[in-house]
Amino acid sequence: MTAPHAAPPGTDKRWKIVEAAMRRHGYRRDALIEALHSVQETFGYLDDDSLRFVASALRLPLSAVYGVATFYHFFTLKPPGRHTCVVCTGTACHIKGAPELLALLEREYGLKPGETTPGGELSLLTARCVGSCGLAPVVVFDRELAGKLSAEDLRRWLERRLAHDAR
Amino acid sequence: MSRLRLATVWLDGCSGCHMSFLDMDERLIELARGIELVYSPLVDAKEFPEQVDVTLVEGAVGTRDDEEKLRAIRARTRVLVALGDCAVTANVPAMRNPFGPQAAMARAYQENATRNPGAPTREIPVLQARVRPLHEVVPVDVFVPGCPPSADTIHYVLQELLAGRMPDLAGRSRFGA
Amino acid sequence: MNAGIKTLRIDGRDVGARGDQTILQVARENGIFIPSLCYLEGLSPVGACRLCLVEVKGAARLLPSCVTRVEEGMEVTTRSERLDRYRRMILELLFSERNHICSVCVSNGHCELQGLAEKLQLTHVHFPYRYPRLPVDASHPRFVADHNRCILCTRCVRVCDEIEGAHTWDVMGRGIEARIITDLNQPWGESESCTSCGKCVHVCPTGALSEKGRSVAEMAKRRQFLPYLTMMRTQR
Amino acid sequence: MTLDELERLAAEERAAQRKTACWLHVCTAASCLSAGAAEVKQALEQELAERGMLNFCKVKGVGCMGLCSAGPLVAAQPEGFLYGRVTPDDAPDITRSLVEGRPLRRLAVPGDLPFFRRQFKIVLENAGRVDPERLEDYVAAGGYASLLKVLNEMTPQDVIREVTASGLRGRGGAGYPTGLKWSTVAKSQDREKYVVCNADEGDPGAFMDRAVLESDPHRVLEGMAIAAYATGARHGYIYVRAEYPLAVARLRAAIRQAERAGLLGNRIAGTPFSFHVEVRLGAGAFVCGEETALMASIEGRRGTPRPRPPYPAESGLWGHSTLINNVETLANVPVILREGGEWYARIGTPNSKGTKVFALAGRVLHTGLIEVPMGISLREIIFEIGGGVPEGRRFKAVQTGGPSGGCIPEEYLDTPVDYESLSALGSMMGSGGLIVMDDSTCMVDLARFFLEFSKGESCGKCVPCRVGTAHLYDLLDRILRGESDGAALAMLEELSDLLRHTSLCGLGQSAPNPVLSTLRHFRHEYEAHLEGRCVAGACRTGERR
Amino acid sequence: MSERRIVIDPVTRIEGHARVTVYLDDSGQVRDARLHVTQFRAFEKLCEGRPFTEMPSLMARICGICPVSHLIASAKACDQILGTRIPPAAVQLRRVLNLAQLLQSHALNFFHLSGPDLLLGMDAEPARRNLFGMIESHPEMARDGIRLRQFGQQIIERLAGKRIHPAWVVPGGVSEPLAPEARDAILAGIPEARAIVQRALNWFKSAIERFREEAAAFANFPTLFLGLVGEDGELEHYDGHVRVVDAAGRIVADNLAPERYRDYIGEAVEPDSYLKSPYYKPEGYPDGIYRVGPLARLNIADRCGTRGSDQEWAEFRQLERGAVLSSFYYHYARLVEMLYALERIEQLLEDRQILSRHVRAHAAANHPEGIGVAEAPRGLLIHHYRVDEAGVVQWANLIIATGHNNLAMNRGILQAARRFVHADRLSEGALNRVEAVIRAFDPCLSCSTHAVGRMPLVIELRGPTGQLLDEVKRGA
Repeated sequence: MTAPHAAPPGTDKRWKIVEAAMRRHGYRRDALIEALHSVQETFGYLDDDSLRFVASALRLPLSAVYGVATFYHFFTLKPPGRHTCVVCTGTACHIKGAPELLALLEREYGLKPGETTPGGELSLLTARCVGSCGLAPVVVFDRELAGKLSAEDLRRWLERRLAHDAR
Repeated sequence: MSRLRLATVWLDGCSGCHMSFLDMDERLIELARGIELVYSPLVDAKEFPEQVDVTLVEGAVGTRDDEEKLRAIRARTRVLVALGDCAVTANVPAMRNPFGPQAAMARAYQENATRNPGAPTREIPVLQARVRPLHEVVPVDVFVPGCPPSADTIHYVLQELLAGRMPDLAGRSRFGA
Repeated sequence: MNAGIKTLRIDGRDVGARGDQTILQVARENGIFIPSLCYLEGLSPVGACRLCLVEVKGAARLLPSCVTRVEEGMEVTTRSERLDRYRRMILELLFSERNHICSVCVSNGHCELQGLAEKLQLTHVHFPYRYPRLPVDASHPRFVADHNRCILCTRCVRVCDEIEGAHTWDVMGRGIEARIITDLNQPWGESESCTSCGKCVHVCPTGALSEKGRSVAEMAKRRQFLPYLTMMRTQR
Repeated sequence: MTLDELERLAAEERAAQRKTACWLHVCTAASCLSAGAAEVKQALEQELAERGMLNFCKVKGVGCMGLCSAGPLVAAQPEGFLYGRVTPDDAPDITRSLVEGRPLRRLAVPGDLPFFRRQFKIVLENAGRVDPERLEDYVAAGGYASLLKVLNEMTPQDVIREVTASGLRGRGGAGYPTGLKWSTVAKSQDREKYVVCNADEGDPGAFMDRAVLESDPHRVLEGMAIAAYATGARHGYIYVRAEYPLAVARLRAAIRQAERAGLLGNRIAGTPFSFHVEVRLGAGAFVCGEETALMASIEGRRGTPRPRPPYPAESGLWGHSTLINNVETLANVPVILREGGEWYARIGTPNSKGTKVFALAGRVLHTGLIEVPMGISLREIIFEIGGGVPEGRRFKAVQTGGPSGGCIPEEYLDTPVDYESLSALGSMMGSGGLIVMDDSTCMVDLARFFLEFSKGESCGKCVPCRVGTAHLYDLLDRILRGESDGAALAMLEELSDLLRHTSLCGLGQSAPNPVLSTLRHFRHEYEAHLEGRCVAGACRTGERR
Repeated sequence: MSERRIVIDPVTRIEGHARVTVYLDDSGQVRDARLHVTQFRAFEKLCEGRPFTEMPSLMARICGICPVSHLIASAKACDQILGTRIPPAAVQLRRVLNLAQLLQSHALNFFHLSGPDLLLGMDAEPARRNLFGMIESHPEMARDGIRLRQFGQQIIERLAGKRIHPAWVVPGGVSEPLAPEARDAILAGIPEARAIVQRALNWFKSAIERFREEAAAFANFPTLFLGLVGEDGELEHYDGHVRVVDAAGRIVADNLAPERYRDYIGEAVEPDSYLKSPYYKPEGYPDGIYRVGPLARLNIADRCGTRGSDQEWAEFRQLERGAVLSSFYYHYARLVEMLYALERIEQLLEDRQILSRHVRAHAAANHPEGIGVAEAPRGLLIHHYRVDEAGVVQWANLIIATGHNNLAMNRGILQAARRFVHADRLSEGALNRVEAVIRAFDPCLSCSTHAVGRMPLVIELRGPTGQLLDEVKRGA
C-alpha cells in the first residue's frame, strides 16, 4: 500500500472520511467508484477539486476520473438543492402516472429532471426504478418515500414539507 | 423521337449546381438537341409544367414554400434528381439548424440592422424549424452528391437518363466533392 | 496465445495465418477489404464501430473481425448483401449523429468517414439528421477539436494512453450525449497532461481533430509513425 | 465454525425461539418500510412491553412476505394470521387479538389467497420468516449447512455435477446453464479466479434481487461461497446498486457476521478453503448488468461492455478467470446442494427447471413478489395469483423482461413461463419483472418509454446502439406527436433489425424488442397514431396536431 | 375603392429567388412596386462557433456564381485576423482569380440570362426567350457566350483546382503556387476571349438605338454610385479605397477606408423582403440610395488602367454628361469590364513574380476582428467577422453586392412599371420589361440571401383591401 502524496483540497475535516474510504481500498485504482461514492455522500456532489484530489490520490488520469464521474447517473457534478425530490420513472410508475407527477413539478415549480429551483430549495431527479413497484407511482422526498400518489397528493405533500422548512 | 422534358429547380442552395450544369459548356449545345428545358431559372416559365420527365433539384428545403414547391414538382415529375449536397444532405444551409430560425433571423435583422430592426414578416416565405434534404420531404429517385457535382457528373446523369437508364453514381461523386 | 499456423477461408479463398492474428489482420494482409473506423493498426482494438462485422460459418452472430481471432478451418464471409446493407446503415447513423458538413470540412477529401461512404456507395443518408449543437475547442495553440465531426471512435483516447502515455483524452457522459474530453473536461489548451505531441490529431479519422491554421480540405493525416512507435514500445 | 459448531448454534437458536410462544413478524423490506413498517414494529414492541407480554410474544423484523401492495405486513406466528396495511395505531388491537387467540378481522389478509397458495418457494423460502439482520436466525433455518456439507463431504467436481444435474439456468435473463458456466471456470488453469454476484438489478419494474438481498442476504453469500469452492476462486465481489441502501447495509452486516463466525474469510470451517467477499457499489448504469461492463465497473472504470469472446470465464476481472452469476441464481444453490440436483430438476419444465421469482406490478390487483414453478402460465400468474385487472378495466398486455423484453397480448396468456416460449413470443424471461397493462395504456407510448430508457442507458461505445436508440426514440416520439407517415414504421423495423444484429452487447441487441413486440402485437395502435388517434385515449395526439 | 396588384413570381433569368408586386390604384395606374427577395440562408449566424480558417470556403457557399469574390473578401477579413501581410504573388493570384470570375459571371449575365432579351427582343415568345432559344436562333452568339464563360471558369480551375467552390484561397494567401504550364495555357486562351468580347461590344453599341425606350425607363434616375477605386483612381476590384460619386459625376467622398464601412453604410430592414436595404449614411434612409456594380465602377473610376478598356471606358462615359444613369447600361458596362479583365489578367500573368513559390503567410489569430472587401461582379462585397482568442467566429456581418442595389432596384421596377404596365393593357412583354430591369442589375440573390437566394416573378392585381383581382404568371 503506497501512501498518497495528494493533499485534500481544503481543511474541511470531512475529507478524512474520503481519505479513509480510499485507504480502506489500499488506494487501488479500482476503488475509484467507491471513492467517488464517499465524496458524494460526504459533500453532496462532486466538484473539480474533489475529482482532482481523488485522481491524484489514486494516481489516475484526470480525464479517466471525469469520464467515470459522468458515466454513472448516480453521481452529480452540480450541488443539489436543500431538498431533493426523486420521481421514480420505472415501468410500473410510468403506467400508473409518473408522467403526470413530472408534469405537475414542471407546472408548479418550473423544474425539469436534473434541475434545481433558482433559490436552491428543491432539486428534481428521476430514478429508473426504486424497486417499490407495488406502491407505484412512487416519489422519494429527501429520504422519505411516498407511494400511490396522485398529482394532487404530491402537490399537497410537497407544500407541507417545504412549508415546514420555511418555519 | 420526342425530346426529354427537363426541368431544373433551385431551392435553398447557392446556385453552384446550376453553374456546374452550365459548366457542361459546349456540351450544352449538343444536349439542346435531346432536351427541352421546360422550367428553370434559365427560362421564363413561371409555372411548373405537368409531365416533366426529369427534374434536377438543387438546394435543400428551408421554407414552407420550398416544401410546397417540391411536393408539386414531385407530383409532376417522373424522375426526381437530388442534385448536389444541399439537396442530398442539406449541407451548409443545415448549419443553421442547431441554432434555429429565430436566432438566425435575430442576427441578420436585429443585431445587424441600423434601421427598422425586426424580422421581415410580409410577402416572404416562413422559415421552417429545420432545413432538410429533399428525401425527408418527398421520394427521390437519383442522388447526385457533390458541392457541386462536377459538370462531367451532371453530363453523365443526363446522358443516362436520355438513354432511358437510371444513372449509377457509384465512384462518380461523393459528399463534399 | 496459440501462435501456430492456421488455415482458414475468407470469401472462398484459402489463406494462412498465425494463430494470434485477427480476421481483419489476415484479410488485410491478403488484400481483402473490410471497412472499419475505430480499428487502427498499432492501437488496441475495441470493436466499437461495427463496420468490420463479418459472417463466420457456424457462428450465431456477426463477429467484429478486428477482435475475432482466426481459428483453424474458419469460413469467413466479408461481403454479402446483408453486410453491405448494415455497413451502409452504420455509416448513415454516423453521418446523421452530428454535423458532418463535408464540403466545408478541414478534412474534406482526406476523411475516412467520407471515403468509406464513397467506397460503400452511400449516396444519401435516409435517417433524419439530428443536428446537435456542439462546440469547437480551439484553445490549444497548435490543434483544434471540433466535436461536430467526432465519431467517438476513441482512437485519440487510445493513442494518447497507449502510445504517448499521457492519457489526456477520455470519454465523458454516455450514449448519444457522450463526448471526448481532455482532463477534467477543460479547454484543451488548459490541459495539464497534454504533451502537444499531436498523435491524436493524426490518428483521428475525420476532421474532428486537426492542426490549427489548416483551412478547408487541407488536413491530411499522417499515420506512418504509428506501427513504428508500437514496435518500439513492444520491443523495449 | 465447524459443522458441529454450526449444528449446535442452530439447535440453540431454535430452542431459544421455541421459548417464545408467539411471534409477530413485521416485514422490514424496503417496500413495507416505506409504507411505515418501522413505526409499526416500534409500536408493537412498545405495546407488548407496556402490557408486560414480552415473555409471551416477541416482535421480529423479517424480509419480504410478497404482497407488497398490502404493506406494511405483519404476520402472527405460529397461527399464520396475516395483517395488511397495518398502522402503529393498530398495535393495541393486534396484541389484544393475540391474547384472545383470535384473528383480527379488520386487518386480515386471507391466508388462502391464490396469491399465496399458487406459489412454490425455494429462493424465497426464508423471506418473511428469518430476520435478515441476524446470522443466528439464518442458521436456525438451516443456513450454511449446505456450505459446510460441501466443504466437508464433496469435491468441487461433485458440486458442479450436482448443480449441472439440477438443470439450473442463469436467472439474470439469458438462461445460460449454470453448471456449464461453473465447470468452464473450474477448468481454467488460472491461479487467480473470481466469483462475482451480479446484483445490479436495473430493469425498471424488477425488484426480485433487492427483495432477496434484503430478506435473506446470507443465502446469497452461502451460494457464492459454494460457487467459489466449486470453481477454485478465493475472492468474490457483490456488485450491487447504490440505489438499494438497505440491501447494501444488510449485505455488509451479513458479511461481517459471517466472517466473524468463520463462515467467510480464511480457512472456512477449519478447511483449507478461503473465500473473501467485497461489496462494490454500482452508480446508476443499467448497462453494468452486462457482464463485461459490470467487470469494468468493478475495476473502477466506465461501465462499457467489450466484445466477447473472450468470455469472463477465460478472461474476466483483471484478465483472470471469472464466474458471474446473478443473485437469484446463487440463492438457488444452497437448496440444490441441500435437496439434491435431482430433486430440483423435478420442478418446472424439461428445459426450464426449478422456480422463478417475479416482481408483479402494474395494473393488477395484487402486486408484489412471487415465486412460481417454471411452466406455470402467464394467465395463472396474472389472473389467479395477481387477482386480475382491477377497476373493471380490460387486460391488454403483460410486459416481461424489462427494456430488453416485450409485450404479450391476451391471446398468448396460456403460454407457459419458460425461457424458450417467451423468446418465441418476441419477449424474454429477463430477470423477472412482470408488468400488467390494461386498456388505458398506449402501447406506442410504452415503446417510447422503453426506448427513452435504452437511449439513456446506452453506454455510447458502439455506433448502432448509441445512435440507433436515439433514432428509435425520435421516431416513436414523432409518431406519438402525429408527425409521421407509414414510412416511419418501416424505418422502425429497419433500425430494429440493425440494432439486433450489429450492436456490441445485449443492451443494444435487445433494445428494439419493446418496439418489435408492440409492432407485432399492437400494430393497429401505431397506425391509429399515424392518423392522429390514440387507441388507449392516453395520448393527446389529436390536440397537438 | 379597390387596390389591385400584380405579382411576378418567380422573377426568372436572374441569379436568385424573388418576386415582384406591382400595386395599382383605382384608375389602373401603378402606385407602387416592390421587390421581395424570398430566401434567407443565415450565413451570418451559421458561421458562429466555427474556426475562422473555415470562413473562406464556407462563405463561398453563399453563392455558386461568384464564390470567388466571397472567398477573397472572406480571406481578406481573415488576413486581418492573422494580422499578417500576405506574399505579393498571392495578392496577384487572388486578383487573377477574381477577374476570371468577373469574366465568367458577366458572360453569364450578358449572354445566358439577358442575351435572350437583347437578341430576341423583350416581346419575344417566352418559351423561346432563353439560352436554348438563342442556341437555335443565334448559334454563333450563343456559342460565343458559352466559350467566354468557359474561359473564365477554366482560369479558375487552372488556378484553384476546381471551377466552383475551390478551397484554394486561404487566410494568409493561397494554398498552392501557380504552375508555369497553367499560366501558359491561360495566356494562350486570351486572344479568342478578347475577340468574343470585342464582337459583343460592337454588336451592343450598334444595337443601342433599338433599346432607347428601355434605356430611358430602366432605373434611369439620379443616385449616388459607390465602389472601390485604386490608388490613382483607376478601376479596382481587389484593394483600394471606397469612393462615392453623385449623379453629376462629382466625387462626394473619397479615400474612405473599407474597414470603416459602418461609418458610412447603414442597413435598413423592410418587412416584405429578406433582402436588407443598405443606404449611404450621410444622406439618411431612404435618401441615401446608391448603386454599385459595373455601372457604378465605371462611373466612379477616372479610367480603367489597360489600353483597350481605357478607350472603351472613354466612349462609354460619352453616353451621358456626368455619371451614366440608366441601369440599362449595366450591360454595356459589363462588356467594358470584361475587356478590362482580360487585359489585366494578361498583364498580371506576364509578370514573372506570379510564379513565385511563396504564396502563403502563416500566423495564429492575432486580432479579434477582421473586415474584408472585394469588388464582386455585382459590386462591393463586405465581410466582417469577430473571433474569440482561439479564432472561433462569434459574430459576422455581411453586406452583399446586390443588397447595395436594393433601393435602386425597387425604385427601378417602379419606374419601369409606371412606364410599361397599365391595368387595361397587361401584356407579357410589359411584365418582362419589369423583370429585365432587375436583370440589368444582375442581382445575385443567392448572394444577397446569405441572408438572401432566389428570384423567381408573379403579377397579381389586388384591390385596396388586398383582394386578388387578377393574377398573371408570365410564361405559364
